[in-house]
Amino acid sequence: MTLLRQTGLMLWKDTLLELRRRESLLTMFFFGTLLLFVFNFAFDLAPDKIAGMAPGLLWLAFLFTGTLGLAQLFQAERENHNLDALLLSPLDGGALFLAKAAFNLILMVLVEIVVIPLFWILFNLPAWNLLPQIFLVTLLGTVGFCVLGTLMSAITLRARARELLLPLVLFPLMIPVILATIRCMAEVLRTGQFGDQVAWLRLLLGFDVIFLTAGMLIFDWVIES
Amino acid sequence: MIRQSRKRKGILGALALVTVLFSLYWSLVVAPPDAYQGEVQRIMYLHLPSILIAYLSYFLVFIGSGLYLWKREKRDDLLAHAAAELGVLFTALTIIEGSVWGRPTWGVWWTWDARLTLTAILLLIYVGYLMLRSLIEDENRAAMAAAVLGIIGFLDIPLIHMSVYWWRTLHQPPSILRPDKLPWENVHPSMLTALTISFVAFLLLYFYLLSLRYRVGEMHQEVIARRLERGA
Amino acid sequence: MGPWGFVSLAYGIVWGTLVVYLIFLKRRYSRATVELDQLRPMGEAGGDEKK
Amino acid sequence: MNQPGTTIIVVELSYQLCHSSAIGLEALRVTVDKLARAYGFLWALRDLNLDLTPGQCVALLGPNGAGKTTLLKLLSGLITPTTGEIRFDGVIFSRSMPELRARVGLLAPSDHLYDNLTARENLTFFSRLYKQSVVPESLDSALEQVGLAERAGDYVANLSSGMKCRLSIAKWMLLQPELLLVDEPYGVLDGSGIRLLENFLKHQCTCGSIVVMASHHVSRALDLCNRVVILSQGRLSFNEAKRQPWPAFETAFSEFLPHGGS
Repeated sequence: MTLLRQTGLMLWKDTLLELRRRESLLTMFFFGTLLLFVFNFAFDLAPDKIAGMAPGLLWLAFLFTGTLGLAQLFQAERENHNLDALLLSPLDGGALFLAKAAFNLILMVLVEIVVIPLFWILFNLPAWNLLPQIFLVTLLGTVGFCVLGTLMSAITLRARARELLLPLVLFPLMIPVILATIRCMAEVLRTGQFGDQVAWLRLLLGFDVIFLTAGMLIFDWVIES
Repeated sequence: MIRQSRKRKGILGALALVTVLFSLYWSLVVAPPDAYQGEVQRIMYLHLPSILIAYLSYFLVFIGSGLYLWKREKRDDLLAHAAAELGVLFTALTIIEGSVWGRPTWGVWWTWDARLTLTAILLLIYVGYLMLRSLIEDENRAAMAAAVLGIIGFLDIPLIHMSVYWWRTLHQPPSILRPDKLPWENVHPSMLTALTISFVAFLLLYFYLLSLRYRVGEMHQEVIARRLERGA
Repeated sequence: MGPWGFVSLAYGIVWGTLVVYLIFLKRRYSRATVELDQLRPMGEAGGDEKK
Repeated sequence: MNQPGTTIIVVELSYQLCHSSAIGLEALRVTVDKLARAYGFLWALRDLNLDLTPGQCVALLGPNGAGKTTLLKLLSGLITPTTGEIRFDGVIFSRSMPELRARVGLLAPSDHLYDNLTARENLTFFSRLYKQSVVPESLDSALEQVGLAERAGDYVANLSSGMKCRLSIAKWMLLQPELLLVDEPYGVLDGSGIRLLENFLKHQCTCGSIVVMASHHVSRALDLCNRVVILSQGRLSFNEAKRQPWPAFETAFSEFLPHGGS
C-alpha cells in the first residue's frame, strides 16, 4: 500500500531530523515537568483534594506540551520551500497527514510515559495500580489532540503569529476531548474502573475516527499552495 | 444587473425594518407576561431567534466552505466570510441576552449552564475563524484555510453539544433552557405569535445584513483587482 | 433593577449593537462604492473578465 | 510560419528512449490549451497554448513578472490553473493524479533539500519517495557525477549554494523526470557546474524528456535550447523552434529588452 509506505518514509525522515535537531522531544519533556512544579506552587494541593484535580492538571500539562510539538511539526518543511518539494512529489496528502500526526503522537506519548508516573510521585497519589487505565484514556485523548492538532498546525502554517493562532483555533475544538478525558480519569481515580463513564470513551473514540477521516480527505487542500 | 439587486436589497431592508418594529410592538406590548417568570420572559423573544440565526450562519459557513473547496468559486468564499462575521455577531448577542436573562432568574450574570457554555464555545471557534482569515495575507490561502476550518468547526459542533450536555447533566439537573422544550410553562397563544413574528423579523434582518456584507466583500475584491491591474 | 429594567437592558443592547453594526456596514458599503467609482472610469476600457 | 524560399536549417529533434523509467512508457507529451491563472482578480497568465513534444528543450524567456514562474508552477502541479488545463498524453493533470506527478520535476537551484539531513540521506529520501526501490550504488554514482562524492556525509546546511544546486542536479539525475522544469539555475553555479548542468539537460532531451528552462541568461539559454518561448504580461508572444538565421526571434525578443540584452 503506497499510503503506508509513504507514511513510513515520512516518519523515518521526521525521526531522523528530530534525532539531529533534538528540538522537540527534550523541550516538550522539560516543559511538561516544569508545568508540574508550577501547578504545585499555583494550587495549595491538600492531599485529599489532589485526586480530584489530578486529571485536570495532567491534561493541562499535555495540552500545552502538545501545542509546543505542533508548532514545530512543519518546521523542516518551512525551510528551503520543502513543502513545495513534497507537493511536487507523488506523496499523497493523507500520508503526510498520517505521518505528521503519528510523529507528534509518538513525541507526546514519550513525554506522557514519563510525566504521569512523575506526577504520581510528586503528588504522592496512592492508586498506582490504576495507571494502565489512566494511560489508555490519555492515549485516546492524545490521538484526538494530534489528529486535530496536525490539521490546525497545517492550516495556520502560513499565517502570521501562527504560534499564537494555533492554540486559539485548536483549543475550542478540543473541548469534547478535554471533557471526556478528564471525566474518565476522575471516574477511574474515584472508583477504580470506568463504570457509567464508558459513554465518554465512545465519544473519544468517535472524535478520533471522525477527524482522522476528515483529515485524510481534506489534507490535500490544506497544504496546497 | 447591479441596479436591480440594489433595489431588491432596498425592499428587503424596508421589509425587515417593518417586521422588526412590529415584533418589538408585539413582544413588548401585546404578549402577556409569563405567569412564572414575569416580564423578564420577554427576553426569550430575542434569545431563541438569535440562537437559531447563529446556527443558521454556521451552517451557511459550512456550505460556503464546502462549495469553495469543491469548485473554487470566489463567491462561495465571500458567502462563508459574510456568514461567519454575522454568526459571531449574533452569537455574542445571544450570550449577552442569556446573561441578562440569567441575572433576575438565577441571580448571577453567568452560570455554566449547558446552553450558555455551548454558545460561548461557538463564539470562540468562529472568532478563531475570523482571526485565522485576517492573519493570512495571501487571499487564496486565507480562503482555503478558512474553508477547511469552516468544515472542521461545523463537524465538531455535534460532539461539543453531546459533551457539554453530558458534562452539565453530571452536575446540575437539566437546566431550564433545554433545546427541545420551550423555556416557559403556560404557552399563551399570543406568546407564540410574538415568538414567530420576532423570528421572522430576525430572519429578514439577517438576510438583509448578509446580502449587504456579501456585497461589501465583493466590492472589496473588485477594488483590490482594479488597483492591482492598474498597478501591474 | 426591576424586571422591565432587565428587559429594556437586553432589548437595548441587542438592537443597539445591531443598529451600530448596520451603520458601520453602510459606511463600509458607501466607502467601497466611492472607491470603486474612482477606479472604475479608469478601468472602464479594459473589459475585465472577472472570475 | 516559415517564409517560403529562404534556406532554413531547423535543428532536428532526434531522440531515443534511454532512461530507465521511460521503458515501456511512450514518451510523455504535454499539451497546454487556453491555460490561465489569476491571483485574486489579476491575470498572471492568459490563454496560453503550448505543445511540448518529447526531446524538446525549451528556453522560457521574458521580463520580470511576465508569468514565467507561474507557468513553471502550473506545469509542475504546485498551483492549479484558474481556467484551461494541462494534459499529459491527453490525460488532464490534476492533484488527484499522484502517478503523473512522479514524471514531473522542478529543479530549484538551492531549494527542496532538507538542511539537517546529509546529502546522501536527501537523495535516499527523495528517490524512495518517487520510486519503490533504491539502488545504493546509483546514489553514489550520481554524487560522483556531480562531484559531491566526498561530501556525501555532510549536512546540506553546511554545503554552499553551488553545491546544493549540484545535489539537486544529482537528485533529478536519479529521478529521471520526463518533464524537467528548471527555474533560473545559472545564478549559483560555477563554470564546471554550468557545464555539468547543460550536459545533464542535453542528455535528458536526447533521451526523450522535455526540459523547460526559465532564465535571464539569454545567450546561454539560446545555445542550449532547441525551442524558444517568450512570455510578456502573461501572454505568449513567441514560440518557435530554433533555426539559423532567426529574424523572427530578434524582432520578438527586442520588443521588451533594451537592445543587446544580457
